[in-house]
Amino acid sequence: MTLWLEAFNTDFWYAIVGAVLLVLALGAFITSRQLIKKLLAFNIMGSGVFLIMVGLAQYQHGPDSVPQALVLTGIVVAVAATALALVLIRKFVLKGGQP
Amino acid sequence: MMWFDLALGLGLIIAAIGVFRSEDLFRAVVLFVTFGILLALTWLRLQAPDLALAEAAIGAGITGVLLLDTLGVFRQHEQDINPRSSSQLPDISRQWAANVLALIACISAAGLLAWSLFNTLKMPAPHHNLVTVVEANIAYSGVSHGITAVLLNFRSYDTLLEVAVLLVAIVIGIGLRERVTTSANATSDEGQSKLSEPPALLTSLVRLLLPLLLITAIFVLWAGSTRPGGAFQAGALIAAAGVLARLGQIDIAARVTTILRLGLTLGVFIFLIVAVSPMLTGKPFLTYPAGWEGTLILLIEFMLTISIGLILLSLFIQAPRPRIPAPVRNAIPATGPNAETNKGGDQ
Amino acid sequence: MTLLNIFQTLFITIGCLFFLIGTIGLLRFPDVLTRIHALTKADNLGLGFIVIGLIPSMSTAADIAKLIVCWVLILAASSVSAFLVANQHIKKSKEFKDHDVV
Amino acid sequence: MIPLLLIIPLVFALLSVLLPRLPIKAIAIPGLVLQLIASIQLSVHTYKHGASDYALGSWEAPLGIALHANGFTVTLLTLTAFIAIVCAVYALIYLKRYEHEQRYFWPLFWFLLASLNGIWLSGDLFNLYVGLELLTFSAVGMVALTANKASLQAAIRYLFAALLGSLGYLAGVALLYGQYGTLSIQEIALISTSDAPTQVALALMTVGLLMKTAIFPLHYWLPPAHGGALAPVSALLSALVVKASFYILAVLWLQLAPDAISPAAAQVLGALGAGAILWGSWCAFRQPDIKMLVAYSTVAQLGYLMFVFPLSIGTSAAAAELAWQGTVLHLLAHAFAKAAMFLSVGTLVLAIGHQGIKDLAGVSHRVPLALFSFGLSAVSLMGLPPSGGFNAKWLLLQSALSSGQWWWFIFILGGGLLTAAYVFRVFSVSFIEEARHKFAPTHWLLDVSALTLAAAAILLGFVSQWPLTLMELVPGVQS
Repeated sequence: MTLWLEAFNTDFWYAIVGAVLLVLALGAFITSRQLIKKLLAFNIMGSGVFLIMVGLAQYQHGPDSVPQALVLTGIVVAVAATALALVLIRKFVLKGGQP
Repeated sequence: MMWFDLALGLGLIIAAIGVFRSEDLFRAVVLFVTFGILLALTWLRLQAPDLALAEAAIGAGITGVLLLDTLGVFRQHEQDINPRSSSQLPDISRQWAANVLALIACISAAGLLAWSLFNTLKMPAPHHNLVTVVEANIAYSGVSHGITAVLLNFRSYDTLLEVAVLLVAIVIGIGLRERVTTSANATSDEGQSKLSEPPALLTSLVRLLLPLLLITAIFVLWAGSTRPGGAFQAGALIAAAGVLARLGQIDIAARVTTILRLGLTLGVFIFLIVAVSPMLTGKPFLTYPAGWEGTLILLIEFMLTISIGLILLSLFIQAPRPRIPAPVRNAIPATGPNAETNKGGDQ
Repeated sequence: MTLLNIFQTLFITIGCLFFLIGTIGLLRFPDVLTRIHALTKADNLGLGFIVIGLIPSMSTAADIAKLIVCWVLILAASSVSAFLVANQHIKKSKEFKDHDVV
Repeated sequence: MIPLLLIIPLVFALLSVLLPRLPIKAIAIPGLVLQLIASIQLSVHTYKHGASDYALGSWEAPLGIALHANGFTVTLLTLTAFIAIVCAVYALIYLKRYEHEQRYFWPLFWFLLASLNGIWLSGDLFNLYVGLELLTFSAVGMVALTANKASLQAAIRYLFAALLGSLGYLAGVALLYGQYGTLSIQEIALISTSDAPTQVALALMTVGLLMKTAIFPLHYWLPPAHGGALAPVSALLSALVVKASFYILAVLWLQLAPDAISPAAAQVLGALGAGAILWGSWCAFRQPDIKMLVAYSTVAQLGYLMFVFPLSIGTSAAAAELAWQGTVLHLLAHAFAKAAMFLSVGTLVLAIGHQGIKDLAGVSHRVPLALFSFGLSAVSLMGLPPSGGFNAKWLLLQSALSSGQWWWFIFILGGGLLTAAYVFRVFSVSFIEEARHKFAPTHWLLDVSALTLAAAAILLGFVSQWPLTLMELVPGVQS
């Protein structure tokens, strides 16, 4: 317990939050039947991973621009994925599929 | 400030749970945008203002707009064409299987992550420390802001591929969209976009905001070399300006012309040219000639901003929408080899 | 604590109170129009107080200008969006009346 | 030399986005030939001088991203270039009837090649993530190309599965970076330990990559995506795309952190592979639709790739080497055979106009060449001599025997029999004399390209030494 309190800092706290988000979003991704909800869960899961990435690295050695740059790339890839999924879902719904 | 962090972290989790639990999609999307704003705050707390900017502009902004637009399309579509059928009732056994699967996945993921994080607390700091390596080399990178140096010099290959990813998304977007417009005649497209005349108040606000947004975008781009900012955030701002302009009915060409294609590919094209040219003098791919790093990075970032802005904007504009059935359409029969599939398509 | 500090604290507290009142109004008022009323009026006022409270801690004139620009932009954005929401609401309720649903 | 393999596909991708009405024939084939020459030249260079590194932007890893060319890499590069060129010839003819689709096929095709080459060459964990996303997006786009309801549904399912897999992989990368402070695979391989964060990272990455490789029971997305796509797209997806995530998995397990892997975990992966062979074959046997049969056959054949883990982790060096060689040969033989199979099935379907296996009656008379290619590729898939598939299975069997893991022996042999069962369903119908449908004439180039690949799968049986000699330069399972 003392170990936890000593080593605990802001960066580590957000890494934990990221892990919680990742787990919750994973569950939501699997259970939800609506494609849009799945997409939202994917985005939140991604945010969880990004928080782990930055939080954990900065916990080890302070502000680090490398994971921040990686996450910036990750955010852009995630928005591209979201946009692509939305394009496909919209087309699918227009063809009579269920969202 | 620990209490603030505690509250912010819990706020993120609560917002996420709200997204997952809400039955209404609109509500879920609004909560998701709230989540994005909280996340932007979180990045500030993690001393990552670049990510805060990107999250606010790209994560919450553009994603939110795309999602809301999609919901609007669904609403329109369901009312006009496809009322909810009773066959849509959930399949109970499948749902149970999914629940059990999710429970197992969640418990194992939670266990693994908890074990890993708990052990991290006991570990010594890692062997490598890229922070010092970046600091030692940033003087040779041509920029003084660490993240820009990583994105456009040290790891510029990632960025090149990343813009290619964006490009693939828009190529698919255009590919799925054009099929609609080729069989529809121009008037039905016009009719759709003029469905509701925007209030004059909105139009005038948009006219006021557009130049401001563009100036901000240029500032964010230029700031990137010395402080938080850069091509991706600036590109998102340009896209936001475009979306606003479209909401305010300021006409933006929705047609895929060669000029648009040029704009979409410009960023990668210039990037590739700059990356390949040192190979002529025997230097490795993606090397900047000494002394020219700063200038070339700014050039690439400028072109990337244009391309990213156009790509994000086009993903909004080109996304498939239902066509309003116009009586004129029957008068002009669809022709060409794809006529059959086109007709069956989007009615 | 200097006089300036007291002045700042006072203004920011008043601003926060207005935000609180606006939020209570948003939650408690019965329909769309009154909710918009609570939100826009109270929040814009609260924001104004907070901006005034913050101005003394800015170091340069440019920073002060930025703060004021933020305020003006938020005022413009919130009033226009409030107008749009209200407009949509009135249109919708008219449609409902035509169909004798309400 | 190395970066050319990235630049060529990227330049052609940009050209085909920019000028969609370009005379494709005049552009695509020279580009592909160029790529093939570049990859062969790199192979020769690697053969003569051994593995080589390339520091992009003159920044050495860990700060920059290193490209890495070894025997395995160059084999995969050449394989990609070869299959791409044959599929492109096929696509040029096949897509003539899809005027709209082919304008978007070519940019996606080139981006797909760029990402594949990028993945084979990359020595950086995060760069592999970006490469995987580029690969996923272009593959999903190709599945959605025809934009009918079924293909869109398949594409959405594929996209979601692949995105979930990527996030699992990325979570692992995050943990590894936190643990080691670097992203370079070679650097981590030097210092990796078997502590909790490393093992958790590997577990997350493995699940993610299994999802992307469509290993049973995470294969649910593959059959509709591969079975529903256009013939040249299915060929590329089954032959190359699923192998990319397997390649990364193999690098992680055998090169990045071999100490962190327990033999028990390897046995679990082997069991998944066995499950894939049984379940995939059973489903293939029951499919009424020929394209779905071939797609389920991919699910089954991917199972063999998993045997490399139990056969090479915790076993003798000799067994491990045999397993590794067998797996590489299987990867190559399956790539050739499955591409050939999808292309020949595409021709058959084109000739009959239907996809049902029952509709195949009479094809042995009317479309003999396509059926012949189908048969040749089936020989390799079943593992009959002389073929690449036979040599691969032979090596795997030997490895199973010498490591004393007889239970894998049963599955390797049994898989061949199961393959025979579903393939003969096709043959039993196709030799029926009277046809149920009219036959449309097909272009001779379609037959030639399918035949080329099928012949390559057989010929691999005679020249297995070539890739295996190159392979000795591979790190990981090294003799």
